[in-house]
Amino acid sequence: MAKKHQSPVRGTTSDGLPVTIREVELGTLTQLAGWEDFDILADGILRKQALSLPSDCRSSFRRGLTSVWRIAPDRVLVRSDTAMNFEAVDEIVTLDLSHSRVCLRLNGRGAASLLSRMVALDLSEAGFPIGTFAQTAIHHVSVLIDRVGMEEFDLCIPTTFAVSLTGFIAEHLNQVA
Amino acid sequence: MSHYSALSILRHGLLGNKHWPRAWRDPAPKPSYDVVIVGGGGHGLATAYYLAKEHGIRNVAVLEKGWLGGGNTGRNTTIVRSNYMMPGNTEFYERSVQMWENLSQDLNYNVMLSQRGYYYVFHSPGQGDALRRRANVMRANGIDAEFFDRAEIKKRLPFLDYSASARFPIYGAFLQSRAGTARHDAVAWGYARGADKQGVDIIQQCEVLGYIWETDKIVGVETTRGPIRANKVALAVAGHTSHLASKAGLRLPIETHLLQAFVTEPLKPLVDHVIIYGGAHFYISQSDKGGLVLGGDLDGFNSYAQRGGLPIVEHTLQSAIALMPSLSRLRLLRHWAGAVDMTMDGSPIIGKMPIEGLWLNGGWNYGGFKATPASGYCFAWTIAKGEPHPDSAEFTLSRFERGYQIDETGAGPYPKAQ
Amino acid sequence: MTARRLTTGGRIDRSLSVTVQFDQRSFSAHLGDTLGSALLAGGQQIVGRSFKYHRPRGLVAAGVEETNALVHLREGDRHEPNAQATMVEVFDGLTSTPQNAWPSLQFDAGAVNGLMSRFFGAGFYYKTFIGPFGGTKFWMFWERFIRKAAGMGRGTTLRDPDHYEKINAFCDVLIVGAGPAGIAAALAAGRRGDNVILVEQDRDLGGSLLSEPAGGPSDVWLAQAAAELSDLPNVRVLRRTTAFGAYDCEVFGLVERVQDHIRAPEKGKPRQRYWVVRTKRAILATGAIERPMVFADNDVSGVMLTSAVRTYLNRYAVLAGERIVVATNNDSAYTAAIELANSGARVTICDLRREVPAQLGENARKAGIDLRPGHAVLKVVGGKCVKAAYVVYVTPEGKAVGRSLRIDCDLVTVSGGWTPTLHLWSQRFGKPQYDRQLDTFLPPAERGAFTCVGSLVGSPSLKDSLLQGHKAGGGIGKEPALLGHADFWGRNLAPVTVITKADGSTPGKAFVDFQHDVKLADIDQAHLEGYVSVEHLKRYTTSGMATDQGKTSNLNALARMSTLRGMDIPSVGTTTFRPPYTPVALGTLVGHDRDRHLRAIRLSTIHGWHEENGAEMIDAGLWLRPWYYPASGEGINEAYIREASHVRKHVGIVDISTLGKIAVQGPDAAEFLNRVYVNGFKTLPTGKLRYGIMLREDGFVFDDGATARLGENDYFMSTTTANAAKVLANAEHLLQTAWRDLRVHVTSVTDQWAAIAIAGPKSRGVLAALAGVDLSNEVLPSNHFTHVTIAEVACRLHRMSFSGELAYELFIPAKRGREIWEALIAAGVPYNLRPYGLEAMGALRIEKGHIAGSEIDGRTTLKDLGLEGFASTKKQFVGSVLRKRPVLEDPSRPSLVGLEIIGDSSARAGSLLFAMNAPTKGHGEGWVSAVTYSPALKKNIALALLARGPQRFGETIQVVDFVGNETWQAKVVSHHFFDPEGHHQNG
Amino acid sequence: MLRIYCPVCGLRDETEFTYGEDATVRRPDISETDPKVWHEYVFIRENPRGRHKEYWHHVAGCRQWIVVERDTLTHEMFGSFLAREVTV
Repeated sequence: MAKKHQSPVRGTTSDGLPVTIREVELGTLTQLAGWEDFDILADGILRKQALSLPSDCRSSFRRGLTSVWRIAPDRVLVRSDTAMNFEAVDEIVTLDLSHSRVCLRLNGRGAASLLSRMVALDLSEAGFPIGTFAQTAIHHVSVLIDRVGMEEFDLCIPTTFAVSLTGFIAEHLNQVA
Repeated sequence: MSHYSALSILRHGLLGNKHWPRAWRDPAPKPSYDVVIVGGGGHGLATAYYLAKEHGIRNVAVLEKGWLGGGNTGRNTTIVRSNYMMPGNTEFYERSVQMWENLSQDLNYNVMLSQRGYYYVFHSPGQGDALRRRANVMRANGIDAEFFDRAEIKKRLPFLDYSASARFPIYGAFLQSRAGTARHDAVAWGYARGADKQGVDIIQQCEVLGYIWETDKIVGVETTRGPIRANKVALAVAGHTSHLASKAGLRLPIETHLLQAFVTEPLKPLVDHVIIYGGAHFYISQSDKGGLVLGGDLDGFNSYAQRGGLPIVEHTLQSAIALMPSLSRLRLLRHWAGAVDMTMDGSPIIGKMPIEGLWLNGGWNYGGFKATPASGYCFAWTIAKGEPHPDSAEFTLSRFERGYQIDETGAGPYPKAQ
Repeated sequence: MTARRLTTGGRIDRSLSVTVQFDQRSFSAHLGDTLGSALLAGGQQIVGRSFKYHRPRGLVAAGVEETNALVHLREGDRHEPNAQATMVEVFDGLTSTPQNAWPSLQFDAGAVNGLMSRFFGAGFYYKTFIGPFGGTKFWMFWERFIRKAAGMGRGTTLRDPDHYEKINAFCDVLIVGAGPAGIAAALAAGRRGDNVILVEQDRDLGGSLLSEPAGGPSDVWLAQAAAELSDLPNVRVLRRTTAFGAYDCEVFGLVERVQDHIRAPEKGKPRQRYWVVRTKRAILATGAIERPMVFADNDVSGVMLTSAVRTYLNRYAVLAGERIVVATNNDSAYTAAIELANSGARVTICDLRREVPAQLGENARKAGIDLRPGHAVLKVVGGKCVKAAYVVYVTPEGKAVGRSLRIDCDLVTVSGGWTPTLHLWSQRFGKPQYDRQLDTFLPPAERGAFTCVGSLVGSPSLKDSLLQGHKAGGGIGKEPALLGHADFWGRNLAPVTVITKADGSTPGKAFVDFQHDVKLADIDQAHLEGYVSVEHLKRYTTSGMATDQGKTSNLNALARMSTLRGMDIPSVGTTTFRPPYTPVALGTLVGHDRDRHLRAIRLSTIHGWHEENGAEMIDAGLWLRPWYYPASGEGINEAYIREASHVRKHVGIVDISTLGKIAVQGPDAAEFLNRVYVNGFKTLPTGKLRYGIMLREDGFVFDDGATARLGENDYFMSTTTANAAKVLANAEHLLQTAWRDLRVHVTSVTDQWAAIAIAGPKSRGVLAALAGVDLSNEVLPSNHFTHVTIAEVACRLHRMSFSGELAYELFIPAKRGREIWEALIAAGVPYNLRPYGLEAMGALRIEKGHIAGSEIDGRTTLKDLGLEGFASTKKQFVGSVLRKRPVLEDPSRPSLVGLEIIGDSSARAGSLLFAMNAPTKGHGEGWVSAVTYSPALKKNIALALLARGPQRFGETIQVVDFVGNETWQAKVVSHHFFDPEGHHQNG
Repeated sequence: MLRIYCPVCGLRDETEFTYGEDATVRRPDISETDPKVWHEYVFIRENPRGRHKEYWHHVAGCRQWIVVERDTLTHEMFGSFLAREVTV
């Protein structure tokens, strides 16, 4: 496994706001993809897990430790703490991506401010309320950003970029030991 | 017109500089010419100059919609080199450098060619191998090229980043010492003066609006200053090639893209050479005025806007600091963009078009400036003799149908990647 | 010039004194001062030397338009050339030195150029140094001296110790300039609830109001406004911040000078911050800059802009002179003149206009000013500073009438009208409109998402500016009310700034562009020679190309040219403004994207092991990969030869996690694969994999890799490391545009799977032992895969060989990659298993004759690479038609062969090939793509592309590395050097 | 910098996208065998100065190819659609 920042990185942004960065367990990550009847079929599969298909590609559906992100019109990602056995259905393909992303959690009063140094998204309360997610780029690497709290963001980062990107994000903090 | 020399400077200086003759006339367009060249940039003016000088064709007009050299001639980063390895390119660009070397004397106008050398710094053994192949082709064609390892390049260019924190470590470098920079405006003005002296009419503020046809043959152009007839109409309109070709119903393997350039505040001599950073598309040199001239990648989408965006500004400056960390506190004075006609293989098109009466010189990608003398020379030859000059013979429009893509980068038919 | 600090007044903090250094002199200053005001207060006459003639120069301005006072600021690794003294806030311990002067500022040897100035006219270099003989030696000899003399400041070769950061911001309204109009706009927009960013380049809000006498009514308004703005949570005020560029889609670049006003940045603070602001609309309230007047010797120290002298007086409490001649052509100089008189100076106003507004005249006379209507300054007297001015009665065109009169003075202030700061507008929209009355270019009040207010659009009064701002901001709340002077800028202007003798000449050098030493005579000469378009004028004379980019010179140059051409200014044109508005440090725009963070680094999940076990790493695109694992004392050559031999003899493992991996899923996946690969994929059964080749649309080879069929509608494609992203994007493009009827999803799984190749005769043994399964040929033949469990991790094992040995590729859920690697290392001990790196992998593939990136260089075809046999003739695929173009079918094209180098040394990749007795010139008959020592063959071998290659087996050819000055002879052989029958890999 | 509207993700910076090509150029049917048709498709471009329909790939976002109409002279944007939903 790539070298992790074993202990969380703590620090402040240049405007003095505290942020903590820590890697948290991603759990399992499954992609469901389909074609013409994707909405109906995927929703059906998700409902059997007491989940549902979000109608748009910007709001995350959350239930307990499970999140559903519609990442494209015909694809969803399901993140959950335990493996889910999605029903096999014609015209829906599933793909395990649990190892392809690492989850980085940013929290603290400066979390949005820190992110705004790297992400070209309006992260204000109005522009990016809790329960919103976005697929965007940090340092030219694709990441999925989920706002889980006013001062808390989960970043799904490609596994092979995790070390470098964590370092890059931490570089933007005035770190405290 | 007077001959330029130290003596003439002295004489005119003593007379209070009140008697300098015009560098070129400002004639009204005649109703017809043997050849009308559309585009008063370096290539168009050079073509006119060589038509007159080499082929005795003097009844020529150069039509410029704005001011001479106002396109890419006056916007580029002024690099002159001949490090090309594809057959068809190698000989052509070397002809160009050889012409550059005597251009000031030929034109009696100092184009300030400074053969400061062109270093291409590479960052992996594989990149080194590819450059070595290029350098070997150059040498086998009588063009100077040298190769240095990291230790030697560190001696020669000690201010580059050799530290452990460099993201892409330097493995070595390639040098063409005869390469360098020239003064871009001087090229347009020198050719204009030279062409004018031989009777060529240089007509500014004259935009071509369309063509005069006789059945399916082009016999002149409609302009903002009236119709002008010509036996041959030759386009040399970098940045507008598709636009003017389309008025003749001709579609080309060209996309027009933005290329930005940058200059810092002037500094005392700091960078003596042209240096290319192999870690990204980036190059740097220092002008005689002292500004560091930086260039980078295309903005990456079709555009005629002649102004670039921040992503490439950031990208270019990142490369600058990666190559030379000490540039960090120096200041960017100005950044601007040119519209470059990118072809599907990165190489130009020179020749007679499938429409009778129409000739075209275009698709220079980002390499037009260095090509100016040879381009003018070969285009003039082609127009005068009706057949391509051997050194530009491969730059045909039909080569894509035949499968002869002159692809120096191997990027394929994707203009933004060339 | 005998400037002095007044005992009262100003907006400086007299309780905080600091010492600053310039030219080895100490100056005392107060917080609130700039280096410029400190130098002025300290009586420093000469602050810089000009670019070309090295003329001694003093301060001209008090802001960004300063063109003379450029200094070296700070020392050592924080050294910074070309700093504008007028923009540098003082701090204790500030050090600055003069630049472009040798041996000293007071006596500069370069000034000898000035004596020869008549010979250094416009276009000097174009006409000289051409040389008596061909070539460039003559010019380059002189060029060295020219470069040394030019260039202003000195750069450093030291690494910048400070850091910079970027911030992305979003707002409803971006307001540039916090003068009265900008503040009014911000108040109104803020009250409306808009998300507002207000940007001010100065330390303080106020703009022109900061040049009003301290304690006046505007201070009260300003204080109230500032308080209200800071109370509005939706308004962000950025001070010390310059909006340097306006880009497409309402994106602006700003630079905030966070810590430049102190000696060194505090820990954790960036020196400067780069803001990228995306706004819905923009209000530009950027004000205007005063225009100088042009007359003989107008560059002597002590000729200053009137507005600057007023700023120095009221903001910094520095009276710039005792005996002052104010030269003007409009109303705006009067308030300054009166304030100067009231501060104790003896003032003469030379107003070019014969009719002066009565009230202004009366006010001036009341203040004891000697008002001379119809007069102008013809010439200034003085060497290093102004001693007197010759004033003269002039025609309305600015030509002297009668005899001039000498007035002794120590300061001449000029006021030639105003030039709106329309840079941002022009960057975005191009050419502005000319306003005849104000004799200047103005942007329209509205265009697209831009609103321009205040002096920028020539607002006639302070009251109007405030109202324009208020309205632009949304008109919410009380209208701002503040009365200004009756002589607000630009009023009653006589559009003449050039003062000459009756014959049109000047009795001395009259400068248009101070920094670049462009004189009226240069413009006249450019005109004479036909460089009359505004861009030619600029480029031929270099007017407007100095560090101030023509902020004070452009219009005067233009005015002169328009006079010479007998045309009006708009017909002559205006130059285009380009970003940045003021120069920006490169480091600022780079932020943290530097050094090892220049680009993200991509690491295999096994990377930690490689590092801990001494691997030398190598860059491969963004990836870092193990290059070789040196044993002690080994160099790369010993290491790779040892590693490669070891694989052939025993077993080795190599980390191939970087391979591109793509899940191809859906009912039409087979059809899709069949279209993108040249070979057939429809018949591939589940459980098998197949090597495939892709072409580009133009028929050249694009990529290769193996694809496994995991299930009915489920495929696993691998690509080369280099092309992974391109292959995926291309697949998505085809599926989403041209082949929308195909039900296929492609998803990158490169990061999902770590991958390890296990190669060598003992590979089967290691794996069978570790996975506890039978891997015999019968159970797992070549090009098949199976699922195995290792250390409780479900992995997939492909039987596939790149090395030509019996070999497997193990795909492991990425986060378990290192664990499995270590399990292999442990299980491999009895088998003498060793890791190997990229270099050995390269040696093995060359021995086997497998192609890689050096052969797939974007210019090679299937035939060139000996892969024609793969192309299906039964179907169409991407590139299938264009690959048949005549040149690509030419039988004489270079194609892939092997070379056995004769002798002991290795050839070099990139060498060229020539027939034995052929002259070694031209493009040769081919080239060497890859070389290695072959441990298996005990020979130096190479892969090469050689014209008609396969017909020439057995021929000896020359291999020439011109730049390495070496030639080899080599025998042409098949590129399948090692085990061409495949006994090893199929065994 | 361009700001491009992605129908899936919203208005984003140009840097999240990669540029494709002229979206009015239609890929010939896979069964097409006339080299002239393929030559047109691969090499020949209208390259207009003015309105241009073009492909962009939201590569750092939803990975959808979209068709954007944009003025190549002014960079003004006129709307965007998912490529798969567009009949060009």
